[in-house]
Amino acid sequence: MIQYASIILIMLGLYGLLTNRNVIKIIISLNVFEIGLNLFIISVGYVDGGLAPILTGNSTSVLSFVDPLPHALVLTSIVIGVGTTALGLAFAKKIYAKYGTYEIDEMGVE
Amino acid sequence: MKKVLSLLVVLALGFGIINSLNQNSSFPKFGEADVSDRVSDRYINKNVTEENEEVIFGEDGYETGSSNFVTSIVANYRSFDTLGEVTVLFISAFGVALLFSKDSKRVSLNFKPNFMLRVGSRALFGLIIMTGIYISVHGHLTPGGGFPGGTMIASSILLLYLSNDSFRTKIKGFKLLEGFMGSLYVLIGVAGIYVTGYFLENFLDTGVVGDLFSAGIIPIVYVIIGLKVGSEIASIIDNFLTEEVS
Amino acid sequence: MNPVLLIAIPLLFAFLSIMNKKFARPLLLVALLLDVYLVFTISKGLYSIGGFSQYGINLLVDQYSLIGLMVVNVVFFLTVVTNCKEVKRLSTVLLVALAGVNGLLLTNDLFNLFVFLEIVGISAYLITSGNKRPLATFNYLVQGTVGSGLYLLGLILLYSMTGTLNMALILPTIVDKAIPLSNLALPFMLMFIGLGVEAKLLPFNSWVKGVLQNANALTSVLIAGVFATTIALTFGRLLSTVFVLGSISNIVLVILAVTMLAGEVAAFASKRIREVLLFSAIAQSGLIILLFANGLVIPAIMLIIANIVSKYILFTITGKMVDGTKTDEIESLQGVFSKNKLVGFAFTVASLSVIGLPLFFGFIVKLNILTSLFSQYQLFLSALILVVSLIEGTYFVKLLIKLWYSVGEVKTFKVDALVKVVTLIFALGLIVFGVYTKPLTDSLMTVPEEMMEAIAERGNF
Amino acid sequence: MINILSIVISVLLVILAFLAVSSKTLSKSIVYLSALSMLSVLGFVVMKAPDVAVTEAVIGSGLVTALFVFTLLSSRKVVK
Amino acid sequence: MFSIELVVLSTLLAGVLAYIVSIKLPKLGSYLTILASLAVFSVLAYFGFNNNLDAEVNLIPQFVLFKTSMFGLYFAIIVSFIFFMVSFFNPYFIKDYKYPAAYNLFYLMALAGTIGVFFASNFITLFIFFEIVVWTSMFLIPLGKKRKPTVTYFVFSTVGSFAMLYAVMFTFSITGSFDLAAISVLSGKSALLVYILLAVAGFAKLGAYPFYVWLPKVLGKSPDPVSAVFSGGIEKLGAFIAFMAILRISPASIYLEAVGMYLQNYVIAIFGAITIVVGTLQAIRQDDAKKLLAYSSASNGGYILVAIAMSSSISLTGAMYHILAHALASTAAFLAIAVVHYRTKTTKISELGGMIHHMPLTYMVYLMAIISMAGIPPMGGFISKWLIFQAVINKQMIIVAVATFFGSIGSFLYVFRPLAALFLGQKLPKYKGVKEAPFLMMIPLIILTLGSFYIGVIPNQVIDFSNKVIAEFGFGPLLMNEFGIQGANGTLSAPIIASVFGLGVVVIAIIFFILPKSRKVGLMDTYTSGEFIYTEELLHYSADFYAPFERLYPAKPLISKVYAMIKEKVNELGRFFKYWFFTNKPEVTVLWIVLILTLLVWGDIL
Repeated sequence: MIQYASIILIMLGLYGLLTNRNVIKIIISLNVFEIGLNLFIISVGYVDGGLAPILTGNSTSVLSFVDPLPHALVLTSIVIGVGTTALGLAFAKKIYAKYGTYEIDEMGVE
Repeated sequence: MKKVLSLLVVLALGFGIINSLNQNSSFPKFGEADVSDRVSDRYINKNVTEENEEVIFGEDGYETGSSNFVTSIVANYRSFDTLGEVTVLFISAFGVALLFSKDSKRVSLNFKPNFMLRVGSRALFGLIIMTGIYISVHGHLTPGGGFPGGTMIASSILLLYLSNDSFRTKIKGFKLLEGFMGSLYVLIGVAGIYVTGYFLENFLDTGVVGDLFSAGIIPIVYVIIGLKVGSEIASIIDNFLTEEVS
Repeated sequence: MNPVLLIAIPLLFAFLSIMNKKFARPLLLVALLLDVYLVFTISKGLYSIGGFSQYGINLLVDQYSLIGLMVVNVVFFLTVVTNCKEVKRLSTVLLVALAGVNGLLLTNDLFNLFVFLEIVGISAYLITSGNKRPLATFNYLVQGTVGSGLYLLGLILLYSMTGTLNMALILPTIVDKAIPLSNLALPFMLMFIGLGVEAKLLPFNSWVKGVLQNANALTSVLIAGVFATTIALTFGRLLSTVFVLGSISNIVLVILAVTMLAGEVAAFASKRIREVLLFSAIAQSGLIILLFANGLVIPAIMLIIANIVSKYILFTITGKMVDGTKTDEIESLQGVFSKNKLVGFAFTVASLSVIGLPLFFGFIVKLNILTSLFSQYQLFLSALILVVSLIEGTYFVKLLIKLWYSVGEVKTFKVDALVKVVTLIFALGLIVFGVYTKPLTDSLMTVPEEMMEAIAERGNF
Repeated sequence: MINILSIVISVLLVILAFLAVSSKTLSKSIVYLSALSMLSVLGFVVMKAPDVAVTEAVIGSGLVTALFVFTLLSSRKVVK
Repeated sequence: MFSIELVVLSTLLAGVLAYIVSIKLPKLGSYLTILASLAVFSVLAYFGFNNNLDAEVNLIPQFVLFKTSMFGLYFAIIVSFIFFMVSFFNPYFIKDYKYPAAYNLFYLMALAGTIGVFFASNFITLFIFFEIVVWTSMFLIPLGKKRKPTVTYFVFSTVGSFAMLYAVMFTFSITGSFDLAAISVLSGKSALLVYILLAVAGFAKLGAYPFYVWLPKVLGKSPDPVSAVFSGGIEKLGAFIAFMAILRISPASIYLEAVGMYLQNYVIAIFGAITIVVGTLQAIRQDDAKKLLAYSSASNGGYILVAIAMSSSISLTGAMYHILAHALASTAAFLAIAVVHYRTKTTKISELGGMIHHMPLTYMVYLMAIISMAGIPPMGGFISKWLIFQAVINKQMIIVAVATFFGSIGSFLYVFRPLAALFLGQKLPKYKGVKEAPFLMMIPLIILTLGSFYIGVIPNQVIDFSNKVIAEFGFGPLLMNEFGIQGANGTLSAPIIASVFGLGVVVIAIIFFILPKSRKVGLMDTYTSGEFIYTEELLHYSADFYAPFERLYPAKPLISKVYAMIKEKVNELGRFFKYWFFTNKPEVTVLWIVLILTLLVWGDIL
């Protein structure tokens, strides 16, 4: 179920990119896109009844863990997402400084 | 109208993807992933070169002594990715600094820090920074690790920031820390080449699974990552709290 | 030498460079020199990171990546050297970009490739931010992020089906598990689109114009030359060793063909020199990917080499020209070369090579492309390529004639001696390779075999 | 139990995402995004990914929201 | 023995040398071009006639291969001779060029390229040199009055060369060989395709319909020596290709009983006929002498095509002969105009007059040249046209016959016009000080005229040679005795005709000189409408000779509208793409991504 929701999230992110003409909203849409993506990646590694991938004293069977690799990938992806978001916001501020607005339509043609 | 149309198209695509994934015989259904068929199986068993063997908590002699599999992947098996990821954050932070020109001043907040805020934030600062460091150091044992730890460190600095107007100058010092930690990470990797022949090889003793002092270079790497991420995020925040003098 | 140093040294220097701004530029130059030196000393083979053989991340050095590394590092070095003034505060970014570029060329792991893609992407955003058009760069950032997101999505689908991220293992696993091609259409399409955004393929490249039409010499050479080459080579490796296009090959071919046509036609309709060049670059990258998609590795690499050299010349000179004359309207640049004959000569040679006229390297490349296409009996594609290169030739000739012959007042611009020398050497190189190509073709002969070897050995050591 | 939880989370995720993307005011959007991010942390926990959950909670939800807010703050200043 | 490779390479080297020399001393460099082209011509002629050319390739790497053939040699000698002749003009024009060094370089490179084309043994070699000629000669054009013709030339040449490239590659993909002989192996549809493509290549280069629009633009606007080289030399590459295409490929198709030839050949002949008619009609209307000659070049290209298409011994001999005769005559005509241009700085018919008083020799040269072009004995053009007419009548191709006769008569009309307007008629006061051509320019003028005259009187040697050439294509020799050529409907005895003609000339001269002469009167020494004339206005009407024609059809060829339209369409398409794709809006990219993915995932259902 969460897997489906994550795909819909990705699509909503794309929808936001399609319809929004506001710089900040575009970055928000990108973030929605990324959250959906991250959820999807995790869902790919999920095993019903699996354990979180941390070895503790009372864990026994090997196969009962969920796939840890997607987790590692998502960690990377989250951090990269923050990087691009920060950069995007920085550009947004730059744009604001130059045009005095976040609305792309109000900026006129370059 | 445009919005409805694009929503329809996008949803059509979404359901199309769901549909095609459902029909896709090779794609495992949600919750039915077969880990034994994947490369992660090797990571879980901490054995990529030899036959699969079950890993038992509290024993030693494994490739990576980290009891958190994710950490062992992040900081050992796929440490190169993490180096890249740190670089991404690094370059973003640098870029943010680059974009905001030098002659900028701090955003003046709408309130003066009062006594409570100053004292409270200092008290909290200690707590949060401790938590951050703890999380970084225990990355190989518990969930978390360098990234959240580093961010916590950064947020503790943010607190100081709120409470103390003159704090900004000190943040410049984080540049040094950031650069130093980054270099250290690379140097550890390069040291791997000369110790065992592989870049970023875990050349220290991996110890007993579950111990704090185990897992070779993983905790070291995670602490480095924590500090580096912390200083990077601090510098991002610093830059975001400034505005250009126009 | 271990090729990982190609990535580690620039990274190390990048981290060091932020400690003291004064050392940033010297560090950049030293790192570039070291990398250029290293490129010529590393030996072929599969290098593991961390020593986890096929389960960890590997770097692959074969003839393909070696050629790519040589070309890219040398051009990167020359670009920085000839545009030393523009580097300014970008030194750290360029160091990271260098690491990213080398990483993209070396890595043999799909996710690692994504990470390097992001590194290169973010450096590219920052490099283009110098042109004071934040909106254009912002658009680039948004599209780049969506593109790499889609790549990641495709990658994870692929991982969930094959259970591996090692590029050398994907194809064998697909064969072993007998995964039907129709199941692979979605992930490969997603990855194709993701990379297509960066590789400037047509429906996904609305960033290119905004970013490049106001770029200076440094930016345009890096984006259109170095990065484009790197992405093309990466794309090429994926297309030839990982992707099984199968059922999506039609869509892909249409995309590529339209890219080529649209690029040339748009260049034909452009009135500004930088626009002309950037649209031409789009068309060229479409052609390169088209060749890879058809499995023509050798002509594609030749085209890439011809392309980066001529793009270097064209964009550098154009950048200097626009800097000096403060305009990029072709009409107002008429006759500029009559005062700068050497530079004009290099520019002419480069454009003649791009058109594909004999005595220049571009001709050999074109001949090779057509011979290979015809040996596959691709009648339609080759006709398209000819039509497209006719259009290309037309606007390049028009441009050349205008730049050489003036009507009325002639603007002047100054060019450093270094730029003159480098562009001239490159131009002579195009002529020399155009007449005597044997060493190059010989060294390319083994490329496809070696690419396949890595797969046959399944990334084992 | 888990199933019901995951269904609730999914529905909420979709609703919040739609709100975040299509809400008219920026500050509301940011709040929705923050909430979405927190909810996705729940999703990560449900899918047995504690590491990711912690990271997303701190970085995705906390830091990113802070950055958005800072951006808005600084732009208000200029408008004044 | 002398190797072809050496000729080509040393010509290239001479080009580079001339370039280096002319950076400082442009004039010396242009003398070098004379020497170099002389050397090329004499080597080719001497060793070629003695069958002593060596085709071995040692220095040029890779796929370049040469071979000797009579066919190639014939062309090579003619073209190198034209280059040699024209090079005498270079020293006088060099100072007008913006980039004199580049001119000298490209002049010799173009020469080297043409030699390479004619001796090529495989198609790759052919194509390489063909393209070298294209781009080197392309850069000669903008040195003249205008820049735009360069692009026109490039487009049409490249259409031709790409058509050829496609044909070559297609042949390769079927036969696996680049050898020139490989096209003969083809059959069926593929043969037809290659045939058409090669014909297009030949047409484009020769300037035949519908590709002839580049000729007036290029020949009209380039520097005068370049126009001459194009008309006499480079254009002939097209004939070379057309020869190969039409004679070597035999696509099976409908055999037309009525005219005794295959359909595709008939179509080529029809196109040739159209070229003749259109070229002639346009030439009549031109005001610029160079443009006029350019259209005449086009229509002469049509004759060559018609002759090749009929592919019989007599027609092929006619084609070969016409190539030579036209090269000599049109070069001479262009050079004569060049002299006028050099002295008066204009080539507009309406601005000139009375040049015969200033430059009688140039006048004679031009007169002889147009006599040859119009096909009047005793010049070379007469024999070639006679041969072609013979062949046309023999094949009973009514339409083509009408066209060729029309062209012949038309050429009387148009070549006479510059003669009357430029050289004859009223002396214009503004050209009072104009002198005869300088000595160095006279040399090629005289040699060309004598040559044209010689082949018109004694055709035997040329026909001997061309018999050898057509033997290579598997056609029997044209029968010939000491006095005449054996045609289908009669025998042509050129010396007799020439002597009759000469007799006539002598008689007229005697009459002219012995009978009482008319009195020369000054320009003002007359009156009109009962008024004396006080201003020196232009009183002759040669400029508007054919005013009636001008009302019949436009001076610009209709087909050029089509080309303009194509260009506009490409531009529109470019703007369309720029508007819809290169918008700098991220949502466009996202939209396309979404659409493509939707197409993919729902593709099976839709």
